[in-house]
Amino acid sequence: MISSGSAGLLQRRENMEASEMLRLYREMMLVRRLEEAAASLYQEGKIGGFLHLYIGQEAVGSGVVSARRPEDRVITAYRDHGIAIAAGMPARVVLAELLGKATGCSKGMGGSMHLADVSFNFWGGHAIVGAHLPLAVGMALADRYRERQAVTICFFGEGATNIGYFHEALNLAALWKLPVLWVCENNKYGMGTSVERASAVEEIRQKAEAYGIPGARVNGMDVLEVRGAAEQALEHVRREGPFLLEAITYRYRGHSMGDPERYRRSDEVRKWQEEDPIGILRKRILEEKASREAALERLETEVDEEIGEAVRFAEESPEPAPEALFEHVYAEKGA
Amino acid sequence: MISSGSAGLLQRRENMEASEMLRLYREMMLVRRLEEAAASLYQEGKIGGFLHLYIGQEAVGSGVVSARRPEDRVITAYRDHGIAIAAGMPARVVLAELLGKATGCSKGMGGSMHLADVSFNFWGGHAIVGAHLPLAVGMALADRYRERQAVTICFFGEGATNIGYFHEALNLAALWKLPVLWVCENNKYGMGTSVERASAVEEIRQKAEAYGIPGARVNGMDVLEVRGAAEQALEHVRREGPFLLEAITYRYRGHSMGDPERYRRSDEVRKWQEEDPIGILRKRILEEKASREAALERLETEVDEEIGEAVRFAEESPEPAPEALFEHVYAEKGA
Amino acid sequence: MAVITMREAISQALWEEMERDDRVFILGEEVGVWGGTYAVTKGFFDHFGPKRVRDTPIAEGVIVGAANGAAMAGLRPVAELMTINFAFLAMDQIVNHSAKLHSMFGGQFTVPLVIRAVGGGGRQLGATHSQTPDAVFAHFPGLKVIAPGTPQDAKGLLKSAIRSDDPVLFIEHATLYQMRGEVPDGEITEPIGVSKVQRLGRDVTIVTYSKMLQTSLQASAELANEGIEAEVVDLRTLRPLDMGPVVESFKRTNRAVIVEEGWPSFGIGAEVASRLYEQAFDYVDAPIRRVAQKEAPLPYNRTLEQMALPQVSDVVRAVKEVL
Amino acid sequence: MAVITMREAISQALWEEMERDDRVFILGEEVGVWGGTYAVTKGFFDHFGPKRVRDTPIAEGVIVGAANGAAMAGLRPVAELMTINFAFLAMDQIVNHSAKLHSMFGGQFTVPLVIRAVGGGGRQLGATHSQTPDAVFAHFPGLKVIAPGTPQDAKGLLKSAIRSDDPVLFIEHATLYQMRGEVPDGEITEPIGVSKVQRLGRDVTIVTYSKMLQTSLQASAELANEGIEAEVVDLRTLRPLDMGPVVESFKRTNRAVIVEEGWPSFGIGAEVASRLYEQAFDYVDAPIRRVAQKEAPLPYNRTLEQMALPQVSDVVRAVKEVL
Ligand SMILES: Cc1ncc(C[n+]2csc(CCOP(=O)(O)OP(=O)(O)O)c2C)c(N)n1
Ligand SMILES: Cc1ncc(C[n+]2csc(CCOP(=O)(O)OP(=O)(O)O)c2C)c(N)n1
Ligand SMILES: [Mg+2]
Ligand SMILES: [Mg+2]
Repeated sequence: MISSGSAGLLQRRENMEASEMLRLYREMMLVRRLEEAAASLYQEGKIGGFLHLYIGQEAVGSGVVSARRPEDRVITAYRDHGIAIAAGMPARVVLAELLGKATGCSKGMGGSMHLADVSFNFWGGHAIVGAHLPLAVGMALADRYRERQAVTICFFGEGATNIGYFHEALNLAALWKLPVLWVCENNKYGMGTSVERASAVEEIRQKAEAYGIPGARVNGMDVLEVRGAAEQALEHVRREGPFLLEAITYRYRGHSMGDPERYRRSDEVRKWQEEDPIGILRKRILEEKASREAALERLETEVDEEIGEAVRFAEESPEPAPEALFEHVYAEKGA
Repeated sequence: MISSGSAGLLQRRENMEASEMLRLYREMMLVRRLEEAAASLYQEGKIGGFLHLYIGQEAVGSGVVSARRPEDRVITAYRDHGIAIAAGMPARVVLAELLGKATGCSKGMGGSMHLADVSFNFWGGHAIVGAHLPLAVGMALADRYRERQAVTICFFGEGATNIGYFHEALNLAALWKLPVLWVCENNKYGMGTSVERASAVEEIRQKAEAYGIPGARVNGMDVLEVRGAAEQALEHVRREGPFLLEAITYRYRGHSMGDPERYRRSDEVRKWQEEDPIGILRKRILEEKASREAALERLETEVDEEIGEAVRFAEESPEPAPEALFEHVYAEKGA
Repeated sequence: MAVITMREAISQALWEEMERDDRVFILGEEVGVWGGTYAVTKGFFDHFGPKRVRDTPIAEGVIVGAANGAAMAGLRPVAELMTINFAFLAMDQIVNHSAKLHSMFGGQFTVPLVIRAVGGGGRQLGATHSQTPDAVFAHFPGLKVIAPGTPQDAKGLLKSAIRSDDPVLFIEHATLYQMRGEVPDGEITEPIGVSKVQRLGRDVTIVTYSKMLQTSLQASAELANEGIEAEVVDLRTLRPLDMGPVVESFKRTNRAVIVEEGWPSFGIGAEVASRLYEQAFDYVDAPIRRVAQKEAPLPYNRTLEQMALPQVSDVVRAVKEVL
Repeated sequence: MAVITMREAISQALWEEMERDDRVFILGEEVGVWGGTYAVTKGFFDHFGPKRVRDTPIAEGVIVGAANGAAMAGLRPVAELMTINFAFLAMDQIVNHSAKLHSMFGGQFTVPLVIRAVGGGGRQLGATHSQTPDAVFAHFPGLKVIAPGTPQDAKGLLKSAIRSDDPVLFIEHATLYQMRGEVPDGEITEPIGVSKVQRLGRDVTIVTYSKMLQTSLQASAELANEGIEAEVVDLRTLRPLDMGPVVESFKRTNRAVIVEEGWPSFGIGAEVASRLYEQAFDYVDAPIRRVAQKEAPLPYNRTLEQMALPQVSDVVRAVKEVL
């Protein structure tokens, strides 16, 4: 099993087929463009509420989720667009949800923070920090209860590791040896509070030791490293129980739209932009000759077209009917 | 400072004056007899609600609290009689509170689970598991805010270390380097659930590492060992910040009155009774010739008389007046 | 028809539903080896085993949270909260998750869990362990809240709650477990969201539920000796609230007293009274009275505690005031 | 008399009280470096420093819990909860501790803390971030609950709250921060637990508070065009609830509409209506109406969200119904 040491102990994944590298590239590019489109739709006032962009963190979601089996569940917090796409959701239903349309994955009831599509085994999109960690424990318990071999992959930010839920959920998962892969997206900040101003220990992995849960840190900007670590971590979870994977990453945009960003200097952001997960993968693909410049550009135009079509779909989709307000308050009618 | 190792690293305290040993012996004996008296008052129906006895754990409360300075605050959970006595509260006001009398420390409003006497810097007595840990953080913060040198000593059971409050409180105390001495009374069970059935790790000390808080384990049945460890731990807290002291102890009685005790075998209890903290100290006193058999017996009769008087006082004390119901709902009148 | 205690009724409902549907399992503090703090699940651990009767750490947030997750994944968890006072440690899971997950995601999945919580005062457990905050939970759409007052309703409603596809908070009263009552043999269920007349009378309508049903019935017996016949309507479910039988009765008696154990402000009585005035304004002959707990944290001292809790005599007095 | 925004008013109150009393300090998420999620504490960190303006981890339980402890120890913490929806994660500290510690220990110490929480819907934040559960907190004796609707009240009441020896939950409405209003220059305080007539009128009494005060005043203006003069009474404090001005007004108008943003069941309107009937039964000429949020978790979709929230037109309609 993976010793609970640092990234070094996880072998970087070297042997990936070209096709899979290209699929990941396309997916991450799709997420990037989706987020950019969302940002402008927000500026146009077509998206309301909070909008948390995944730009900069694409390698974590794509790297981890691409390692799962279809029966493995995925759940995350409100920064969920990239995970939704990685889980297989079409950009159009994501954008339709962002616009609050009836064609959105949550029928316009949930919005940006509450994407989910059970048919892709993606369980949301949850807006209360840390509150979905217990949900993940329950889902893993259900799978174990039914002797299903599925793993529940639960993403959360480093800021969420200071709330009581983290403690209660990791303790119970470890105590009951439940198949949960805990994935901490350590992007250094919880809103404007840097990890060292919120957490007594800066290595989130270290917190897992309090539950005897092994963990590892990986470079969350390198999708292949994340993918390799996730494959090994998932194996561990299937064999022995919970594992905590800490991915060091960075969000290039504000916490949500309208963040004054007083808490960080722009050159810090610039430094991290040199580590752009999409740039890194592009370079690797060309180095390893997995594809050629021209082919990648074709792929990029394809992505642009897909997003353009998705935006059109979302904009042209109908609003939910007024009755929708009461339609799902209860599952049982007459309640 | 105390390395976060196990008990071994804490020097057993050898050089205690005879008088202090005797004082501790008398105090622990007083707690024992107080609890026995409470048990029979409960049987007689004179005490209502929940009654959690401290019998078997006397060395922890007396060992730790005897090491504090007057300005150091003490706070604990509902199993609070022994801590209240160690904090200096007279047996009579404790028993009066148990009987719900106006002369009780909380005027009969709080009962067994809510003993407190601010004049002894004892802040309760709290019935929601884990909820007083954040209170301790706040008190330590207040002392630090006012540049007082005081430490807040917070007792809690091992069962309380699985609730979110433990995580949030220890993280914040460590992050802000607050003067809190965390004392875990590990008596192996939270109600009927043994530590290994509730906690992913059996050494509570280990949980402190997730916050970079040093800790130590001590034999909670040996008051001198506890006292020595507490002195060193308090020094550490004054100098550097929070410390977690885990005292391995055992409760001889049920969780509270009327516990069927299906969860443990009686020979387990008997085994621990051979480790009786009062017996151990008595033996030591006689070995070290700190006192003679006869003197100890005189002291024991004294204690019996004190408890007898305290019971009389409590029984003869008046009930609170009906107006007391509304007297302290708000501190500001007319509210 | 057997006469059994409330404890037995609740225990039977759990047992039968677990036998009937293997998706049903129990989790909570001391539900297993201990047999339940109030002995409701005594014998369950030995019969159903550790897989279906799960002792948890003291961690209400993850108890309800894991139950929510397991329900989303298709199981039917019955989470036990040792007392409803500890539900405040799981409040976010109950009101922000159990009550909202189904609608917030457009009905993609259901959250069929039952949260059993023991409530009520009168046992000198002090201010933090004696509350009756039922109205607080009933305030949230998406949740169903049940609080039975008889063994038959406890059994029938708990079975319905476990079979319901919606999240249900099932509130049991700590001082009713020993209460005996007739329960039909074999399979019984009671409908959620249906109030029930528990005593017929022509002079006044007493609206109540849970422990206060018993208090109200005793008061009615005393009043009967003086020739006053009270009709007692038991709400049984607080959300959805069924005013039908209440209004129907009130239209005959034109007078009502609402009896609840909790605090009056923003409580059950306020809602029932408001709806009565809204739905039967022309039938009101006298101001509707509320009997409730005194507005103070409940003290430990027995005399003060009893003084603060609604007594039979308070109900009798209130009824005479509306006549 | 200066015209300032609600945000400025609240900010001034905090600033002045911190200057006045060095026991007062602020703790919460993003209150410092960020300057407050709603920019209420902008500039505080630079002026008062990290000792008195404390950014915390995301951990509501210990935010309120530490504030309780610091208050017990003699400080006057102002804990900020980014939204009242997160208060459910601190519910046990608020209702089992803030509200009870003083009385449960026989009055040995006080718990003078203020919990500032931002509430309300209307910004498409979805079901878990848009609630108005004010009644839930007002249900608990021991706690004081304030929810101002004008800059002057916000400033005066927050200053009184900070000076109060009792625990206070101070609820701000997310959509009111930009609202402007006249505030007397210099030192002002407003009394806690005193309702206030915000508009005079002879035809009907509208009882409301917080954001709905503005909605009700707009409705009153529309009604005035049709010759209907509504008197608007602002509760300002939900516990203790001051019915004086409400009853006084109602005895003149004999008609009332209660307007609240939250859900009606077990809400503010139910309590106010019940007390009106209890205290002014002989003055009731028409059923008292409640205007409130639709009984459903608030959806993200803008149209549905606005449909669910009480609008000016709903108030106008309700008033016409009671006339
Ligand atoms: C219980 C709770 N408290 C506060 C918030 C407000 N909030 C939303 S996101 C966030 C920061 C979370 O940071 P992190 O967990 O690191 O995730 P990231 O945003 O960096 O992805 C906060 C404080 C919330 N949604 N829930
Ligand atoms: C939040 C909460 N959950 C449950 C309880 C019920 N309860 C009271 S004591 C206790 C066991 C606590 O065990 P531990 O912390 O080890 O303390 P000990 O009783 O052994 O001294 C439980 C579950 C409670 N009081 N508060
Ligand atoms: Mg982060
Ligand atoms: Mg214990």
